[in-house]
Amino acid sequence: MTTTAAPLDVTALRADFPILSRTVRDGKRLVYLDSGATSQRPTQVLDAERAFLERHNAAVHRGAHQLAEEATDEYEGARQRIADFVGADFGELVFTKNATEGFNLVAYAMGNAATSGPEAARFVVGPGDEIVVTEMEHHANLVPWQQLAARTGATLKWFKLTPDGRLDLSDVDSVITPRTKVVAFTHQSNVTGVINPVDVLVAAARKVGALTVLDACQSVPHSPVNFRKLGVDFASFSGHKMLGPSGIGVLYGRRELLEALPPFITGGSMIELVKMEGSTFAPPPARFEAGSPMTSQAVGLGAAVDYLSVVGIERINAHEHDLTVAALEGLSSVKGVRLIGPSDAVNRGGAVPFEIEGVHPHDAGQVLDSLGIAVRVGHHCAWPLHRCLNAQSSVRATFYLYNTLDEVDALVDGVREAQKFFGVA
Amino acid sequence: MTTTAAPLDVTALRADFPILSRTVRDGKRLVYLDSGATSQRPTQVLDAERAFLERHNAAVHRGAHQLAEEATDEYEGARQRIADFVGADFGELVFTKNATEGFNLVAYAMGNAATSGPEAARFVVGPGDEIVVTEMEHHANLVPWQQLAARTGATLKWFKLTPDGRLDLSDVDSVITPRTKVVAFTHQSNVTGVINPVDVLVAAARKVGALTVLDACQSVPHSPVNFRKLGVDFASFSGHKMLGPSGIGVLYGRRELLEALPPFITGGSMIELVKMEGSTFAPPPARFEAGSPMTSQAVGLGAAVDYLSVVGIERINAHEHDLTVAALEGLSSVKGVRLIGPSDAVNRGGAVPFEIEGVHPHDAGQVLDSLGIAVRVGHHCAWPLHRCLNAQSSVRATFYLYNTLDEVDALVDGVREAQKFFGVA
Amino acid sequence: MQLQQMYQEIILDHYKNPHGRGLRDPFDAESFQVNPTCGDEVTLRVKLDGEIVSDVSYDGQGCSISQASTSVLTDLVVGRPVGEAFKKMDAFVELMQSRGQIEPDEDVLEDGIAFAGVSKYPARVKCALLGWMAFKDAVARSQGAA
Amino acid sequence: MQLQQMYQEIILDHYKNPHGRGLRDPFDAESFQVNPTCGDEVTLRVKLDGEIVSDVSYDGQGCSISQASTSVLTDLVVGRPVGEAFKKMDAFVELMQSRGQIEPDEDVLEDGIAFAGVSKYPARVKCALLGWMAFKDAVARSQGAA
Ligand SMILES: Cc1ncc(COP(=O)(O)O)c(C=O)c1O
Ligand SMILES: Cc1ncc(COP(=O)(O)O)c(C=O)c1O
Repeated sequence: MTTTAAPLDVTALRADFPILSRTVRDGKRLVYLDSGATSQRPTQVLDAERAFLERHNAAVHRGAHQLAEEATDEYEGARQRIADFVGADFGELVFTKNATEGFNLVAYAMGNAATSGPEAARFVVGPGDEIVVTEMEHHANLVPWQQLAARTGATLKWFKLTPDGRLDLSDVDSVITPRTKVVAFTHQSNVTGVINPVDVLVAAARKVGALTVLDACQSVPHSPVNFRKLGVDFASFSGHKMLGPSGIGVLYGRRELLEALPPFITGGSMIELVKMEGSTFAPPPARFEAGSPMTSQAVGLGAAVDYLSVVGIERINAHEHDLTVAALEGLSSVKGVRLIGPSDAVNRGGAVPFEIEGVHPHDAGQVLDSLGIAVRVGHHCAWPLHRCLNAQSSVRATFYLYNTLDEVDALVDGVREAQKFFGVA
Repeated sequence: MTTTAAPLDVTALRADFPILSRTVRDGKRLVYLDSGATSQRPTQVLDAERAFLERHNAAVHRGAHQLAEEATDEYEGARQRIADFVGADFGELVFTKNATEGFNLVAYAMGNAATSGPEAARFVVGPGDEIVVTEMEHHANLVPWQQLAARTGATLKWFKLTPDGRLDLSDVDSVITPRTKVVAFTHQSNVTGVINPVDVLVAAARKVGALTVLDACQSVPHSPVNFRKLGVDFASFSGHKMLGPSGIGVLYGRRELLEALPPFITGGSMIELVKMEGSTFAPPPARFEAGSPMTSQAVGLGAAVDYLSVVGIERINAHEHDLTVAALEGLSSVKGVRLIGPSDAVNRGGAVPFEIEGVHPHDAGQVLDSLGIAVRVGHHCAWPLHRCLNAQSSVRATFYLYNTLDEVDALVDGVREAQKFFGVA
Repeated sequence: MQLQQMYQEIILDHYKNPHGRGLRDPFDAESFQVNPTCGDEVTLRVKLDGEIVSDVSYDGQGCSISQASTSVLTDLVVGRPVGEAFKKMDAFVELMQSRGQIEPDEDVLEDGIAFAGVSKYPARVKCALLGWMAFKDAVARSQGAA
Repeated sequence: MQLQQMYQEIILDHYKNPHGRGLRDPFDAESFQVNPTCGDEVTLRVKLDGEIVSDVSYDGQGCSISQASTSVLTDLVVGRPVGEAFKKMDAFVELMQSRGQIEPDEDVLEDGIAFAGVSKYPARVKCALLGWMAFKDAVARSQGAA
């Protein structure tokens, strides 16, 4: 990873992303401010996946022929590079289809603990036990826990938000208690960009022997993240948000935990012995990768991690910070715009949600779209957060390495345009 | 779908598959006889996915901007074409990461029925209920049912095999009884190519009100399949076995059943309303597609289905039949070769498993590999089947549209070579 | 700018001055509908007088398209027999799913024809149909209850 | 043909005439190991005499590589102290994971050096290690039981 402070050469970078040179809506240049939903892919990633498919494609871990060997090497080589990128060991990374599957994997495996062997006893949850989440969560790290609670009789509890959208940690010990079995929380909010104090929550969870599950979907793509240093037990993120392919996510689990965790999805490649009467299971990570895996997608994600490393994740982070500061400044200078969440860029990633008085977010998004500006409107899979912050929905701009200050200006101009169109300015 | 009886122009077809022109092991031409594990991809599929990523990539169903609209159209357009290909309605197809997830989806959703609303009551299984599978199943359609039984207290029962590897249906009514809740079985064995009489099993299941779950992994890629006509309740297959991308599978479910089935993986995009206290869920197929989906992979699978349709699935089937007949003939002419499963090509797809006396399958595979011939060795994720047929493991050749009679000859010659190398001929 | 094509004057007028807005008593049935992607919601009440839709009242939060289409809805269905109201609904749904390929019939849809441009934006079709789904559901409930 | 590189004469000899094959009594511990991909399996027994591995006996089904490497194993460990046997195991494991990049030490591995070529075929490494994993496990069990 490069740690040089030199700013990004965004113009050069943009040339790597074919889609950024297309136009939309009758020739408008595309201003893509929706990377928080999904990022675009550089040619390097597309080429890596294609080269794999044209040269090495085969079933991994299953064949004794040369293609199968090569495919396995590429697949596991990608796992190693991705593990290095997030401060994990090779065997601690499980490939999933998306981050959502990762959260479900942990939640369902915990549910399965009740009918598994004694080594799984630490994962059992039931009546009297508590599962802790936050009001800031993406539905992906909320609904699976609601469902686990509903299935097992455990109780769901949550941290509330302060009025500016940060976690209210004023009374940690009343939320995380000796009854707590899991604390699931996001590293960085996909709506407000708020970065949570992982250390505080990990310490509180450890004190009571609860597991921690980190939603790293918005942190890993945008900042240097080291799971081992963070000390979390599990973490989940998605390839498509970090220049990689869709259809692949990553679950991190501390080795010792993955080794004791019962399986979730079962089938081929995750077994040790199969008889009609019953089966035994392979060690991790194989135990959690049933069926034919996302082979070329892993290779693509490996290439994405290489790309991010060459560009330098700190530099990307610094660049996004500049864009965020500019966006906050630009938008707050527009009368009638209400920023949702913190109004500053302290402990905050590159996501800026807002409302325009008198213009519904969907309508604002439509005006921006007509100008070529792609933002997201709605509740961004974080409905409770919106309720807390008194917004039915919001317009959200998110930034990545390929965005420019010009594009931030275009956004701010677009907002004024929307106000004009709807006669509120 | 073309129904012309004209044979395939395999030479022309092969030019569409870049990997087939590569060499392996010091310049040997690649003879790829492992399509049963995973197929290769034609340029048309690779191009479709790449074009999508370079032009239309965005989060589907979530954005109001032009890219998001286009991406959604491409994604849902692919669903429609795939649905047409297998005789299903648009809303009856759920995208999964692979076929394995599809079986798990049904099994887990049935497990969730106990804690869901009254409309899910028909899916509840518990002590006294029976789940029926077969000894022929791939682990993907076996282990999830073992696990469901273990979690719920239901009993697992199974159809046995005849000595030549067909389902022993001599006493259907003692296996499928009024206690049966599900009958899960494969359309076509991935080991022996045996095609099962779906009608017999569907009729028996219907008689007792049991659900049917079809493993269509090996039938959909190789023969015309119409789920509606087959009358099964659920069916699952994988993209990577039918010229499509890895990382995508398809679960078919009859509309009425999908509408009543509780969710499996939960998170974003599958919800209706989310509050901290609880959530409600979207109608199918969205209910079963939590998180960011396999967008470009769906597009790729759509292109694969187009490719298969243009070539003509009946013609592909006929071509594979010819290869199978030739392989059975060729291999049985070699002294010391034991064919596993049926020795004829009646009701059988293009999979030919065998053993060589005195040469372990792994060693045989290695000799074939050194000649450029890629086969699979082992139990092919069907361990119980191998036990039934008195084989610890086997060598398996599988065929697809791009294979030739020359390649079958190469296989037979390779087998003789292996015998020579190990001094058993 | 393409935008005017979508946001016809008629739509903006209904949005700014919605007809029949506000929840009223008496009513036979009420339906709550939500658009899960954007969180827009509508609560809509129906009062039937035999076969005649005698009142539709509603409240909710939503974009110009969803608000305006619900306003147009009240114009189209109030005072009409349920059967006729449903025919209008079918025509409106068909128009919205047409991707701009249908020439709407002003005799049937009146101000509803202004939504032809919206049908070119698939992400907004759900907005335009939100109130109608609530209407359909409320009528079904009131008839089920009857 | 590359094949000879992998299937050295020594390997084929051990395959055809395995040393120490067959399960014998007495023994301190037994381990059953299976290769989940191909179904190969080995049952291996260990008898310890204080620190000395006094007997290793085994049975199983497997390919030439797994059978030969288990045969070589008995030559390498029987009569030796556990510590030395484990050093040999470590050297063998290292060799197998080397992808042909290590020059094996004949003083340590004796006939085991013939497996250098196998290490270039990652799919076969598990075969070569099957018996060794059983040995490691059986020793651990016998010591755990002691
Ligand atoms: C008959 C059969 N069922 C199920 C599967 C599992 O498919 P996948 O690994 O793509 O989930 C396969 C292939 O591996 C198969 O051949
Ligand atoms: C914070 C956060 N968590 C979870 C998710 C879910 O990720 P995916 O949809 O890739 O499973 C997302 C993105 O949608 C996200 O931004």
